[in-house]
Amino acid sequence: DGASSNGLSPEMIYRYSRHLLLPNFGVSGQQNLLNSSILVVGAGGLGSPALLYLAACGVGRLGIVDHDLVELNNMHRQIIHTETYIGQPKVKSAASACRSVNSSIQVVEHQEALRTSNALEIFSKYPCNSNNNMAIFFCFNLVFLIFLSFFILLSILPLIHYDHMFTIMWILMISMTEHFVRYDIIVDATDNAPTRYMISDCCVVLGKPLVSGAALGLEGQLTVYNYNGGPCYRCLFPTPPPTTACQRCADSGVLGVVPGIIGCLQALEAIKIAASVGEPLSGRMLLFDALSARIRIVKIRGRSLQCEACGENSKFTQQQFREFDYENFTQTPLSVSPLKLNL
Amino acid sequence: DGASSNGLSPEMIYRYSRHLLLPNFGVSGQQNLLNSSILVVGAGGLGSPALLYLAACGVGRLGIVDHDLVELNNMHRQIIHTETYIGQPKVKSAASACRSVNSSIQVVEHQEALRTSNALEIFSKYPCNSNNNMAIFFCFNLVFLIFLSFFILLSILPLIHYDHMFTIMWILMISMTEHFVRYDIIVDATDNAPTRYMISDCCVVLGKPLVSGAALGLEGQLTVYNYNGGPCYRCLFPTPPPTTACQRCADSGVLGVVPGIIGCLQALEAIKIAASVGEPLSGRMLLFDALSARIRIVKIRGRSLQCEACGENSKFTQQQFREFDYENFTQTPLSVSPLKLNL
Amino acid sequence: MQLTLEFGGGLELLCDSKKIHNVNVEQQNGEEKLTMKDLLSWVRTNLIKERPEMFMKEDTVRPGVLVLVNDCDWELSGQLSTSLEEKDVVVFISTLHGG
Amino acid sequence: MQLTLEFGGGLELLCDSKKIHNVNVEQQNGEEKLTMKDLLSWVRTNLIKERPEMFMKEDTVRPGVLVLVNDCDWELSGQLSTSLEEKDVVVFISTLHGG
Ligand SMILES: [Zn+2]
Ligand SMILES: [Zn+2]
Repeated sequence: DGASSNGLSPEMIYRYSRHLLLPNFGVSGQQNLLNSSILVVGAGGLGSPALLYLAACGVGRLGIVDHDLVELNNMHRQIIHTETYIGQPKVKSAASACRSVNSSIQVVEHQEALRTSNALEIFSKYPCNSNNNMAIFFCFNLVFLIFLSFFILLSILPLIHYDHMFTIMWILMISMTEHFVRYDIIVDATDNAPTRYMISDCCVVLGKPLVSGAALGLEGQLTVYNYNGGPCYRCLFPTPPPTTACQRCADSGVLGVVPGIIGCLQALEAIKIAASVGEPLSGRMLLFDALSARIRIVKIRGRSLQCEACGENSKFTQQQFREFDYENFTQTPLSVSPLKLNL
Repeated sequence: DGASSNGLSPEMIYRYSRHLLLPNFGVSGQQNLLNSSILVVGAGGLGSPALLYLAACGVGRLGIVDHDLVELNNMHRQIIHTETYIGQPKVKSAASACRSVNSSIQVVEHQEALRTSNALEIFSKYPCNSNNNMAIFFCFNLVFLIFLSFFILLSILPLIHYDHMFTIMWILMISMTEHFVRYDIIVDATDNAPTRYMISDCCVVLGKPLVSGAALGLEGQLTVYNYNGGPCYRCLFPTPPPTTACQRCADSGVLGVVPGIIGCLQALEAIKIAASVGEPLSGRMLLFDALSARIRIVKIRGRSLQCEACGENSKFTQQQFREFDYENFTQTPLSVSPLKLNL
Repeated sequence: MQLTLEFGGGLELLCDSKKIHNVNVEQQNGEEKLTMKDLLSWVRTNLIKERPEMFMKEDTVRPGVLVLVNDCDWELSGQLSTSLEEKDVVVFISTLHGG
Repeated sequence: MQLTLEFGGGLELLCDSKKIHNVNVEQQNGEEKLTMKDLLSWVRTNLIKERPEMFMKEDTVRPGVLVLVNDCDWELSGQLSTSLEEKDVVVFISTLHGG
């Protein structure tokens, strides 16, 4: 299919030439990106730029989770959506934009609210019951692969030594598991406290790094959780804040470009982890103040031994995750309708 | 037309509600934005996010200057363009994206390379000889306005006192001049040294603030020039660097999301100036290192009395600007074709 | 003792919407060193103008507030027992959840 | 004297692609203070491995290089005559033109 020795097709070499030229990134960085899979939870203010840049840079598989519809009052900051998509699902609008920027990557739509009942499956497994065409196509692929594997195995059976049997079967199993293991990296681009706890816990349970961004008013925050022995969200915030301290953009407002900046920085951190370049923002937190144009990057605590999610004696299992009541824990609903604005 | 007492239509109130809710921005900030006009020079890596966020936030008139065509090797970072626009002018593609995000603002296309021969006109005056439909429409508008003004003036002539005549004529003249004065703020999103000197000088000659961003490899830089008595580009860099120090993204590569972050920050600075909120990044420079996730905001020199462009004894006039040879000054062409990549 | 105190993430609303406060905090009871515990009670008395429960809970900051002494999480320097020095910068920032 | 030197905007390529250098610079000729002029010649001798003309021109940095002493443009502290102190951070950064 015209792939050259470095595994990149001529079209890819042309498309990603500015990345390939980079001494600190190069062919290996791009190959890592193309082999990676990243899930962005939330296609709103943070998700818009994060998704566009992740699609453009060549992440192999890009997933989008959102249950909302595009509204006119999103348009001031959610630049991935166009006016023609008003009233339609954000996931559909965002996926279409990602594909129009880069048709060579796989974009997966998860048009549903993230809940404890589906988070583990969305983050880690291939949902064969998805109503997504691409998903069905991949399931077919998978069944085909299993059949092919057995056929090959049977045909070469007389030729191989008994000891090698297990190695071959193991390799086949791993290659098949690849189709099930869903996302390497999770990007939290959501807008409320219970979802943030839920995403972090799910990442801890599944051992996935989490790129977490937040923006409100004229400020933004960014860090990487659960990466390489670093802290998780609960290590920093073991007790949820009072509900009065959990303002949302819909209630308190946000300058559109502030989540834009944080979302771009989230894409950068996810790219660095996926491509294995540079030092991700783990154990550090970026604090952004738009009005005064001041940015602090501060050192934060490491993993807490007492953490209920990731601590030494923690037994936070998949089963416990499924049963945890995040709305009750934070005294905040996972999703609510915005307040009406009276001017 | 349904406008409420604050001058915002119900649709605007709904669209910009998250801005209106912001205590430090509010109705006055949004009105300032709606009345402002911003020109972005370059619809590439920096211009893509800058334009999308400026369009989305409600800048009244948004201009785009670029002479390039969309290429596949732009797509890894120039997220405003879609694959369907490959081979078409960047200005057309970018303008279409801006309009699809916000159809209620005026987007002006300048499909030409910025030169000393056209920069003053593009930055400051309305080009009635433009081949742009919107421009022709506005010229019609203008002629109509002038006729209307005279008609009104004549009809109310017997009713008014002679002393008020001048006041009324002055108001009419100001309102007509508004149609000629083009852009309040210039955003430099270009990619080479001679253009950067040219844009800065033009801003000095016309007294306009300049939001300047740059990105290369895994680094970015940002500052505001010629704002409120602050330095211009030549105050910082009176002598051009050797041509060997002027690498371009096409030659040295760039990680796509790095200009994304700088472009968003450029939009933010332009918005702050346009809306008259916060402290713009004048006299300070932001230095961004993507690999290590480090950001410095440093204090830079003020306006130089000896500056050849903005200094006390400088007589850099419009005429001199027109005749200045920027290519010779920097020993670099204003635009060149990129090197071919061999892997 | 000259200190720079910064409030962010909405906490500035509790002290006249002012983010940066250059303050002079005197050690009480003739004690030699000033700890974060002393500073917290000083802030509560002198800077917090409304809703103190949005800043403190019992004798420490409320859940969801990060405290940074010279750009470093106070968990790393001993939380309430962190002792402060001349010209230290202390940041109180509420975590954001929006997007 | 312990100093932190940082190179950016491509200047790091002149010194083994290493951006941050923690160095110990000794004052020469028994002089008491170290100036930026001394540091520049020290850097040129000890750190710059190739193309010194990309770093210096005559006795100062080449056009297009910003020099920052403790996050402050050296134009504000006296350029070559700026005197350095223990633990100062000096940044040399080449201006970028790309986009
Ligand atoms: Zn933890
Ligand atoms: Zn100047």
